[in-house]
Amino acid sequence: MWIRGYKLPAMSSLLVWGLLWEVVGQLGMTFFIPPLSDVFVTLFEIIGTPAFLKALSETAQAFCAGVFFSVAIGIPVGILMGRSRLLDELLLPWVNIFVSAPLTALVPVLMVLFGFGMKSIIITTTLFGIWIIILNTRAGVRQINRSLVEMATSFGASPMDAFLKVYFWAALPEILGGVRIGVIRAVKGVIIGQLLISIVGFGALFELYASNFLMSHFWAVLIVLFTLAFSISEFLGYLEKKVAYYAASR
Amino acid sequence: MKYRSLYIKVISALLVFGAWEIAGRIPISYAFPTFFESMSALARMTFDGSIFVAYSETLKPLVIGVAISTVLGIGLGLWIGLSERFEWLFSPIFIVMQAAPLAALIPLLVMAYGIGLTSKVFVVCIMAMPVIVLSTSSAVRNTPSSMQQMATSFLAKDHHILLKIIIPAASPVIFSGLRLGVSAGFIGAILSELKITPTGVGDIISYSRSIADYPSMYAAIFSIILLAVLFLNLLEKIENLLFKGNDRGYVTD
Amino acid sequence: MIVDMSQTNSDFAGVQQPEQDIAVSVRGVSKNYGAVEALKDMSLEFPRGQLTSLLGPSGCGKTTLLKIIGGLLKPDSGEIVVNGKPVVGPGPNRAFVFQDFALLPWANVLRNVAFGLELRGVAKSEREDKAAKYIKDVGLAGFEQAYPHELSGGMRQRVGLARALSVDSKVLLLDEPFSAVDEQTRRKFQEDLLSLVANENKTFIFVTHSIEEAVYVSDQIAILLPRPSRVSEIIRPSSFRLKGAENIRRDPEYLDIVDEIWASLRNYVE
Amino acid sequence: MIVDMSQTNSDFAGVQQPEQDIAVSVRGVSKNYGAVEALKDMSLEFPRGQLTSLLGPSGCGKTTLLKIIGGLLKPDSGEIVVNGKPVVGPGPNRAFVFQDFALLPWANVLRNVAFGLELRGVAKSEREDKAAKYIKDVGLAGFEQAYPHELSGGMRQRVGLARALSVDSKVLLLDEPFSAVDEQTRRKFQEDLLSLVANENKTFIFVTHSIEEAVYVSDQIAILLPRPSRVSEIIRPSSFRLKGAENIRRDPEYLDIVDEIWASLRNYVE
Amino acid sequence: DTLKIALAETPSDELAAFFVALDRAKANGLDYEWTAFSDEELAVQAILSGQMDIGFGTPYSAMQRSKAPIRIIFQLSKLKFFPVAVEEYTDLSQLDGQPIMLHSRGGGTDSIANVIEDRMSMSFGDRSYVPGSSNRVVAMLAGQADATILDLSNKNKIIAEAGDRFNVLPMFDVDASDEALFANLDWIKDNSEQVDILVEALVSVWQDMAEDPTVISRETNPDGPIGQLPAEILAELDGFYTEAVAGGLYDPNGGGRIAAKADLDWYAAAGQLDGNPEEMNIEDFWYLAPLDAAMK
Ligand SMILES: Nc1ncnc2c1ncn2[C@@H]1O[C@H](COP(=O)(O)OP(=O)(O)OP(=O)(O)O)[C@@H](O)[C@H]1O
Ligand SMILES: Nc1ncnc2c1ncn2[C@@H]1O[C@H](COP(=O)(O)OP(=O)(O)OP(=O)(O)O)[C@@H](O)[C@H]1O
Ligand SMILES: [Mg+2]
Ligand SMILES: [Mg+2]
Repeated sequence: MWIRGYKLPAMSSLLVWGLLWEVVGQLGMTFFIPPLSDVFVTLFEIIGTPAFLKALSETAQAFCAGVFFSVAIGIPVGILMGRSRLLDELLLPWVNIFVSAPLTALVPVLMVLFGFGMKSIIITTTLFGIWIIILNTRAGVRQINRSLVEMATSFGASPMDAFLKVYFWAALPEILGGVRIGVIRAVKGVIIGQLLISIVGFGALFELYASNFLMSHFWAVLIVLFTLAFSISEFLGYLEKKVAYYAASR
Repeated sequence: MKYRSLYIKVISALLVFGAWEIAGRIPISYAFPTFFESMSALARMTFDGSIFVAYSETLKPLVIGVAISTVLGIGLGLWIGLSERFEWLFSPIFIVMQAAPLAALIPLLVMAYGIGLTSKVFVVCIMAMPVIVLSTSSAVRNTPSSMQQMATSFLAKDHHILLKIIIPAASPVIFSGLRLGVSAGFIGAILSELKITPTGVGDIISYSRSIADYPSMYAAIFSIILLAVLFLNLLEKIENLLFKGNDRGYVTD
Repeated sequence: MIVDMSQTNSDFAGVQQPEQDIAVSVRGVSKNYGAVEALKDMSLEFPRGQLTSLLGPSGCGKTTLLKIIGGLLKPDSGEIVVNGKPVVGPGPNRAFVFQDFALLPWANVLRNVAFGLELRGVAKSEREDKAAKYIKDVGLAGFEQAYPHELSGGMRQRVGLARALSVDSKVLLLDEPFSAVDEQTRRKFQEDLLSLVANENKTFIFVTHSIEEAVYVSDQIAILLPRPSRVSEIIRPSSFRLKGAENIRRDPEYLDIVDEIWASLRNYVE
Repeated sequence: MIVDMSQTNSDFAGVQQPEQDIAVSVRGVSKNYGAVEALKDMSLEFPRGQLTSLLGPSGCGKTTLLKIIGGLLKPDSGEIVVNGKPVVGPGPNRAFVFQDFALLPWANVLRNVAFGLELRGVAKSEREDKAAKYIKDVGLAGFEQAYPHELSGGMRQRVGLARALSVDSKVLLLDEPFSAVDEQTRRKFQEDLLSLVANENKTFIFVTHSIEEAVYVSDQIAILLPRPSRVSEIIRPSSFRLKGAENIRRDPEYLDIVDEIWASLRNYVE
Repeated sequence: DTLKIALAETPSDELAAFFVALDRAKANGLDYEWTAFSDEELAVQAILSGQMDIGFGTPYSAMQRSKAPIRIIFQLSKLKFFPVAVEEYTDLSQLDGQPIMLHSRGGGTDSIANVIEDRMSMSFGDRSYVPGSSNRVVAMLAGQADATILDLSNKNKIIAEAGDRFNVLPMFDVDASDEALFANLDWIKDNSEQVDILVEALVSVWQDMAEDPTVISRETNPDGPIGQLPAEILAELDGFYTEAVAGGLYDPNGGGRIAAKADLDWYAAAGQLDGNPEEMNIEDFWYLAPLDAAMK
């Protein structure tokens, strides 16, 4: 967005929304929405407390691991599915099943299999992030210009080379789009995992604050989460812009 | 090999269901019924009709919500993808919606929209729409420029470029977002039945869970997944029908 | 045979015949891509109902010029006048054949060919009839339902050609339209172009790398200098058509003029 | 000048000289795409250290044949033998120039040209030196850092050419490699090819639509029938090179052979 | 071995007494860790699958239906629920035929509603289900419903938030359990030492609390999960426990046979147990040895 020749940073529109929030809060329409300024005051109060720091580290750990697995598994699987009919036929039904399975219902099974610790939470986070990465990567790979693949093969590309040097790059705009959405979903996933499996981390804080009607505490934690989601999304958006130069000329 | 893909599906289904049956028999947990127990519970619910009654309840918010999310989501996604100004203003909303832990926000929804259909439709929309919007907008930006140029030279109006170039070119990614959106909508419908008011299939799940009737609980979950998978296959058929030439097959063929 | 030669671009304004009806005129157009100067103060006129070829080294800016005339690119300076009106964008009076074909991968041949008509709001049955006719004309009958990725290079090129012909514009901008088709088909297309020029008073702006082709089909040939491109010469080899395609290959006049162009083109290369 | 003509494909086996060293031989190859029969029982031999052109109507299956020789497509029946070994896939002994260029849009010219070497595991500095040399050879010096979408059609084609030359394979498969470059550049490239044939004993399989080009550069020309493709004639116009590119245009022998090919090509078209 | 405890909710004021007991048990050599689950069913499943040792809740239907030998060992709190309605209703009988909002079908509030209907010979109108007490509070505050049944702390919240708009309706006493500690019988027998220490600590705290409710806030470990709660919540601990003890929420004797009998009656009436409560054997649901030992 440009105003009089100045480029406004992407997140600056948040100021507009924040202002709207403040107004709604000040009007006192509902106790559920305290003024944004109160929320920030609370945020600064709780941000240094051991409970908050512990929740932050638990959440960040699970989130990072979950995102790592969704990306590290999702992209190769998506590429393989877009490339090979056999694998696609084998995996797509299961992808569809996992995509559509209500995770809340899957959680008991997960817990049975993996216990209640970090492992199950990480898996839940991964389950939230991975599908859009797989699906988008698959869609990207299926659109690849066939000549590029033939070219690489004709110059003796090994499967690994083809993977790293052609498929990945040719589908990169779609992959990044998928990773961006996947990572944002993983933010939600980690919280839901924490709420459903064992109540730890930010999930525990949400539960506690919501059930005790500590609304400005509640929103303060939510703001921390949104900030997390935003910065990651903006970073990936920046990467997406970096590949835009060829995305439209493939 | 006309039936190859069918064989593959059947075989992989057999494998997984077999594993389920075995896991249920060990048992890995008292709360984990076997495949046959679950299927007989499903059969029972089918024959006494209770599953149909439940679905008639569940499908209402689902269908309405998914329809709204699809239309509105693709529309907004296109707009965000095309207009930098609009993106600046509105993409944060969808990022927030996508990242917000819905379960924590349900009280807010109950507050605003009550415990009836509206809230549930809302939950479905919140779950389904952001993926659709974000996928659509990122796909739109990658439309091949040479085709846009071609259309311009043949006097395409803006809406032509949108309908005849951008949407078909973006359709594979839009559809993958749509799939995820629709399945998120399914999850949303169930979640709203678990968290707002238990009706329909969500009620079967939470009730059988509270009376420890795990086979019925798994049967209900199984039926949702089945329905969602059927629906996703339908969606894929629609995609192939609408944009046939986009399917260039697999590289390995 | 008339051969006009205007040695430089600045002389050029002087030699134009005012009584001639000019369909398209390019006036002092410049275009830079970042640091790359593609066109520099180029001026050129395209008489109505004639076929003008652009001959020039690869990368000299022919496609750029065509796109500017087509209204797809904005020049950095200068203007394009078509039928007396300055160009501000694409218009129904110009149709384009793209060097890279620009086919819709998701549409079959029939829909691709009919696409120009579709955008003009022609009814489905009418445009498909018309498209089917042009598909037959370019020799693709039987491939109506095929998708671009199932066609050979030359067949794709012909789809792009059929699409441009089907919209029936008065000015056609053809960017190396025959580069991927065989000689026999190319010869047929050349005859088709010439009959469109003769019978329907269409104006063609034609990019080619084949000197022989340019000499055979053109009313005038503009020879372009390498980047930054200006017009170096205008040649008017107007009488070969009458001799028939069969005979000119051994015609000394024809060979002379090919040599002449060849000599003037090679001048600056290296 | 020697002109061998074997009227049919079945005769063909008889005319091959057994003492000749065959680099690539195509034996009874057929290929269908669904209902489209592209190649039907095609047999053809490519002598080592010679340049063989494939001439045939657009869509007859030339690209398909090249891809089968390159190991990129599997024939439905028949086999390809390169240096005595049957082909099962791509190999370092063959390099390909693609009709649609097949450049990596995310890589600049330097990386695109060096890509073949990169895949063969050549160290970065070495392959970039080599690539830079070939970029200069094809006249793209100064565009090393440009991306494909910033190049003109002909420049892209030259990138693809440089990439294939840089890997230094013994057999080169060139699919209409000069279709988008100007005559002057094309002439230079033809000379380069000929010197590679003469000095480095490379084998070229060359698809072109220009009869003149085929006659000028080829040791043998295979004329293909339209779909389903078979070899209709083999012509060996071997002595024009000696006369020099400048003079042959008016050479009656040259003109005769062009006419002859022309006549036999047009026979079956329509 | 570390004792693994499955809580059915995140630590809050209601669990303060339990954590005080845990601290006392720890002083006696009990090694424990806890995990909070979002609801009772998950905690039950965790015990059923053997991943947790001791759970929170009243898993009567799971005990009856599943093949696992699950037994209750201690009653933590009684079913103390409060019918709350908009101010125009002052008595339960006025709710005859009126819609009511409950937690879930077959859940605790649902059974309370059943029993109310029974004893008052009335019947509620439409039952709508909104899981989560706090969600029901929100729905009441937003005017989405006229009547509901809440637990003590949420009843306090709604009255604090809008006492002028709502009434707490008087209701009869119930001895049945709301929260109890349960475990797999095999596990209990294998780990009787740990179980004894825990039950003993619970009994001592429950008895001390009956005498002086402020013992909870005094003994709360400031670095423990309760001590880390926001000051707003800690400030209300004394008030909460004083009212709870006065209201008979906690049985200083840990429930035992009386509670077990009451539970069977109650949950059979509420539809969670099949069959006639008179014919049921307490030993199939409770394991009383540790409590008996602690009460000596
Ligand atoms: N989008 C672009 N960005 C940067 N440079 C460009 C772009 N398009 C073209 N150019 C440069 O402009 C010059 C002219 O390009 P143009 O495509 O007009 O050449 P041309 O005459 O059509 O060549 P050819 O015969 O090879 O098709 C080239 O040097 C090219 O590198
Ligand atoms: N992937 C494909 N799917 C279906 N049909 C195909 C495919 N590729 C090629 N064909 C068909 O095979 C025939 C031969 O194609 P090929 O590309 O080999 O022709 P070509 O001789 O190279 O033509 P050109 O000179 O136009 O490049 C054509 O009729 C084409 O329609
Ligand atoms: Mg060009
Ligand atoms: Mg070809």
